[in-house]
Amino acid sequence: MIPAAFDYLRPQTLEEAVNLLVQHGETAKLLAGGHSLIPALKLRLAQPKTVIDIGRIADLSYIREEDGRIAVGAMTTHRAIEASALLEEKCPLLPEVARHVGDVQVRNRGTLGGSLVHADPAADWPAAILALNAEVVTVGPKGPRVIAAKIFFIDLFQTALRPDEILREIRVPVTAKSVAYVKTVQRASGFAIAGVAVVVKAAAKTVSVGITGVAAKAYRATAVETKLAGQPLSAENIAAAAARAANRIEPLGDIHASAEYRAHLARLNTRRALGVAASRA
Amino acid sequence: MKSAKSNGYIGQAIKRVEDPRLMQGRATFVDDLRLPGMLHAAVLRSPHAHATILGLKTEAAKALPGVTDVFTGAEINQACGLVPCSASMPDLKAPKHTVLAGDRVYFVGHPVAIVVAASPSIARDALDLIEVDYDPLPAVANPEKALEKESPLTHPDHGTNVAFTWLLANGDVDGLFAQADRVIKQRIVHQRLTPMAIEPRGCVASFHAGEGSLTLWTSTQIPHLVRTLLPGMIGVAENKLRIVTPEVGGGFGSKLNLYVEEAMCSHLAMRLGAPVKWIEGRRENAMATIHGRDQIGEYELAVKNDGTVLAIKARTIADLGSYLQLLTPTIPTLTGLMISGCYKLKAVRFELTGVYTNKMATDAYRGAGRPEATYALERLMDLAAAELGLDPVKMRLKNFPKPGEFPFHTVTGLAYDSGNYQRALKKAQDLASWDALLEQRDAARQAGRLFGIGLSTYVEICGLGPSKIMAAGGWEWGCVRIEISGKVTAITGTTPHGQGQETSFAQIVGDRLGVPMDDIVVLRGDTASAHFGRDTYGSRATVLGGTALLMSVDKIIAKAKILAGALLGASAKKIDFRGGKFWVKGKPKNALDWKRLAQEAYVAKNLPANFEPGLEASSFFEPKNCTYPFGTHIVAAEVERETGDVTIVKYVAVDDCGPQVNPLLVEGQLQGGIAHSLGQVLFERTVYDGDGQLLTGEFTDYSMPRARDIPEYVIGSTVTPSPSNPLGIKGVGEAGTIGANPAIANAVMDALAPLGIRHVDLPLLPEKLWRAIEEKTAELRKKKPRSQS
Amino acid sequence: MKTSVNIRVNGTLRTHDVEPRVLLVHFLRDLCGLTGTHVGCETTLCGACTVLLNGQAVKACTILAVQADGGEVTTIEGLASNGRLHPVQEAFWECHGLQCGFCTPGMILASVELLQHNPQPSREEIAHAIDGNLCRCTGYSHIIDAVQCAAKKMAQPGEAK
Amino acid sequence: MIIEGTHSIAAAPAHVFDRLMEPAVLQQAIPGCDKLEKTGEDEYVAHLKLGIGSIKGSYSGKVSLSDRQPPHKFTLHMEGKGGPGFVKGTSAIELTADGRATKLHYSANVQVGGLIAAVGSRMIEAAAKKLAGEFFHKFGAIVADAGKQAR
Repeated sequence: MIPAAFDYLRPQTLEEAVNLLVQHGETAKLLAGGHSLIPALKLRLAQPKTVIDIGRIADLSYIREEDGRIAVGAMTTHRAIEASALLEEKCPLLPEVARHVGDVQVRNRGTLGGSLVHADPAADWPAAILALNAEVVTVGPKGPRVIAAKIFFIDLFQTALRPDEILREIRVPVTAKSVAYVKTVQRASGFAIAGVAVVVKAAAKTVSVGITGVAAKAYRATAVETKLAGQPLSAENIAAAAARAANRIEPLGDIHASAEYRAHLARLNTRRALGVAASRA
Repeated sequence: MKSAKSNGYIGQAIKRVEDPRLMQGRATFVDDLRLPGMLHAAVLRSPHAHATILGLKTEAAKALPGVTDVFTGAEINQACGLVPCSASMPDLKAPKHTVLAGDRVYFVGHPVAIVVAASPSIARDALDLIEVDYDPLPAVANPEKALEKESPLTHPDHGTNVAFTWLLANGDVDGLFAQADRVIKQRIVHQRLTPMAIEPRGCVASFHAGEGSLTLWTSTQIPHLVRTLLPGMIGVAENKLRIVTPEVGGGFGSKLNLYVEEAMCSHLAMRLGAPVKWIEGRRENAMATIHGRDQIGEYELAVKNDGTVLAIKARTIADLGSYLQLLTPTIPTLTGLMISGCYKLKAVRFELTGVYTNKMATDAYRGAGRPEATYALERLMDLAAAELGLDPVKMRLKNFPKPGEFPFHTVTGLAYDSGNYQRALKKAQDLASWDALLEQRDAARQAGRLFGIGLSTYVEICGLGPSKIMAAGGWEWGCVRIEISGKVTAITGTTPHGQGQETSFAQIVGDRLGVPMDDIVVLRGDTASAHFGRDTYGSRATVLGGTALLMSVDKIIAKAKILAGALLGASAKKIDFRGGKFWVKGKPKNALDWKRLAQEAYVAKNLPANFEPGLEASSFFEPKNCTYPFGTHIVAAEVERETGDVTIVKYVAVDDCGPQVNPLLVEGQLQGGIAHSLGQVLFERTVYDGDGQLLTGEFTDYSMPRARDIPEYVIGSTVTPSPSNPLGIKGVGEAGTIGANPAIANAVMDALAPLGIRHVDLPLLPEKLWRAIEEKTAELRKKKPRSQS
Repeated sequence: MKTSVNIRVNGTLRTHDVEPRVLLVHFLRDLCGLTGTHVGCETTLCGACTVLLNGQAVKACTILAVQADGGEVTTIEGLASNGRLHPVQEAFWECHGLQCGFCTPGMILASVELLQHNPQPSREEIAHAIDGNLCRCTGYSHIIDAVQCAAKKMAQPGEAK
Repeated sequence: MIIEGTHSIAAAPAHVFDRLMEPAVLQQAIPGCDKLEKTGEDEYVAHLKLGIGSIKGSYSGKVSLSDRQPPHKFTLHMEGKGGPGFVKGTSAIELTADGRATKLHYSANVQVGGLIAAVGSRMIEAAAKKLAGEFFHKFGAIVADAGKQAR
């Protein structure tokens, strides 16, 4: 319950934060909302020498429309996303997923950027970020970088973010209402056993499917997407496609769900999410 | 809601007097105590399920600034003595339970060293500096494997993992099984559970060197038993020991124990000359506070084709964990005592084997042995009804004793003092709209849904208990004092920790004395004021503690009548008493109240001859029998075919706990108890892997009910007073837990019955149900390939 | 290396030098002496430490005191005003929404936040709002009753919102 | 817990087998290994700094080999302990020729204890696979690189 001692730095600007990160290297951890880091600190699973708190940096918490896309600041809380009228109108998948993250108290403090960078394989956001084909904007000593969601999640707790980079913004496209997130919750922790986020583009006759909780990292269910491309979203087509939701995936097994059950839930929740999203088209 | 101003308190849903302080953050839990010069302890625990300690280096920890000292088993075990266990089976093999491990650890969480430091954070930092060289040994976590010949031994010097055997046998079991038309067999598993009170344990010990007296504040259900037992460990005389339980944040049996940390902090407070505080973390709580249940039984029920049950047999293994806490071996014997339930069985044979494994000790957890009995029996009743093609309700009714048959002597040797099982069952059916519920099930099944109805008819053994059946006294004590001002102080030997007896006891006392509740204070949980007590567990506090207070009130009233008579010029026999006033029969206008009598009693100028000053009385209540609350729970549940998720559609509970002192509190106890069973049936379980590692060591992995899991309840009651105490009350703390378990499980199994699924072991996790459904659906598909649409 | 932290707690400015590792819950309990905020777990799951930070319900065990520097905190001790219980406290009392009382401060503050933005919550909405708070005594049913009762009280004219 | 995996390494089994016996190569390939010292025939002590995300810890432990049947198989034993807990495992490693490459199959019985078992059970399997994957990936690269240089 008591973290090991650490030094605390509170930069005022992103530039300053990047410099501190370069200076302290691997011995430092960035603190955003703290809802992934602080639990690890309390258990002493994480014992960084230095904690760099980016919570006071101006203008990292926002949701705004820019050039036909929605930009969400990395420090935007889950709660702000849940409550955003702009997102409800222009990218309703984000508020829908936000409602599944943790609990009210966690949503009030935890941030989108913090969650993505932590890359917990059972967190909710990666499913949505993948399904939306979002872009992740980082800043580092060499300046900004834009990373596509599909290459952002590398492995268990591992992202494409370099050690000296800070995630600054998440950009998502404007979508129709035909989106959905269906999650089977690990009831003790609130994380996903299988969470499936779906975006249906009715006009283009394509779907995109992001799945979290099932494997060591969140993934795009490309086999599902390919099968449905150009097809009408009939119940039969959806069922046939959803059956591929765990293809070529190595599902995790633990005391809460075996690998087999996880794969089943991936397929089932994919079918259900597609059905819900299609009904919203 | 009635106002607390009027008299006639018993039976009223009065809001609790405890609440204002608890709701405003003004209550004092152990962790809220701050004593001058207080030091903070932290305990280093084994990460191994079984290992030899080859070396222990504490120098670096001792050198950390702010660390007072670090102690290992070699430095403290001699001074602290062994942790007591109350059980006394003749063949019981008990390991020496020292406060810290010696040269061997035998469960994950086994305390290895204790640090004392100036602050909690320094104490925590110091733990990381202690080096322990463990040589891992083979461990056994499965009690059935522990009985196999080649199993690793939890205690090698015992030469076996068997801790004890126990047999309850009565009647011609073999003869009745031979006469049976059918024998219903089922293996019944009660998974291990972790009580998880939201407040972990904790204690503060302070030694007064001048007086040689020690005060221990501890989050316990049993300060009086701690005061009885602790002297044997730390060498402070009982009369130099004061145990205080401030607010206790939930117990459920897990705080019905004397734990090593209480002894160590007490010892160290003396040794170091400063108060020592220890507060348990959640992970420590999960691994080193007792667990509950963990029984596996092979059950057999002998029945006739008409539904008459004849006899029951069980061969049961109880996983005790690696050592014995206070009641560890006793708990599973309660399963045996209650295994005949509400039914007129003619014979029983309950064979119990207690087994050691490399896990935390089990002990009393809400219901403590009785939910195990009720669940096993009520599952068997449903299985029997299904096999015989009988209505489960009629089958139960057929085997109940009739209301006129009480006291009913069970085949297990108990005498149920009162009961009317038929009435509770009928009432529950009425509240559940039984016929409509059956129609709802038919309609759901026709639509292809998995919808089931389950019931349990249960009886508990509560109000524990007569001293003859208890290890250290089953009486209870209470004291009532009319103060000089006329205010009333009631002191109970029970130790409420959420049950609300500051309120219900004030109701009992206020009612009888005719004094407003606002003028009554109920003291509890401090051995300096509550001189005697046997504390709170086994749904006993209101039954026994309430009666002890009532007896004291009656003594005071009798005494006050003498005084009133003297003051009014009449004999005590001529004095009437009602509503807090005393008057000579026929002259109510000239009445004396408590205030006046108290002044006279203590100022003591006008006392009659041979009349002792004061208005105080204390009483020990020794019950002649336990109480036997009973009831019926009816549950409707639906299982989602594709996921195995269970939804509780309807929940009806009818409990007969006798007359209710405060129906609001009764309802709270029932709802809370049901939630524990809902957890056990649907998802709670303590998981150790095959090597004895605890995998449910935090709330991240131990699933407990949250608000979203709770159905809306329909709660009713019947009132069959117990003849065993003057109030007729029976206790309600465990009723929900005992009644709910089989009702929920039976409902889920009924939902799956059309698929041919007979039984699934608890907890009924979605994955298990999904697998069972998939398997049976595949079989059905094979049998009639065309019927599937 | 200690850092000076200023937090307005229940209307009073509290300034203490703390190690950066000190959690808000320990700042409140150990330095401010406000022990109504409880610690029930170490994994941000029980909610017993719930307080309002700048008006929002948060878990004080998962916030460093330095993060709350400059903020305003309401703890359970600050909820009643002028000796008058908050309507949520009143309702918990009337509906028997607490037994041991350990989870209660967090449960009440989570409910207060819910009612700030949803004055008439359904039972499902209440359950959702207290999903981050564990209670092992009550079985939640009376807590949900209490929040609905509080909503009614707060809808009456003249009640504190 | 049993963890299994198969990796392809671009070198012949005999070469792969030999390189797996070299402490310097092992140290390079083992994730986070900053020390690997030979203490006896087929016995080593190791020190590792392992990090998966923010969950980092230092481990010290022993590694030993047995059942050596070059170039087909051997058994690897390891045990390590550190702040977050301890790890103990035995892995059977089999090498088979696959054209000009080697197919390496491992099947490990891993026991994890302490804090990581208590709070990280959902991650352990994935983490172990990830670390094994990293090891064989790196090892494969080293072996292949050396092969290129030799040519």
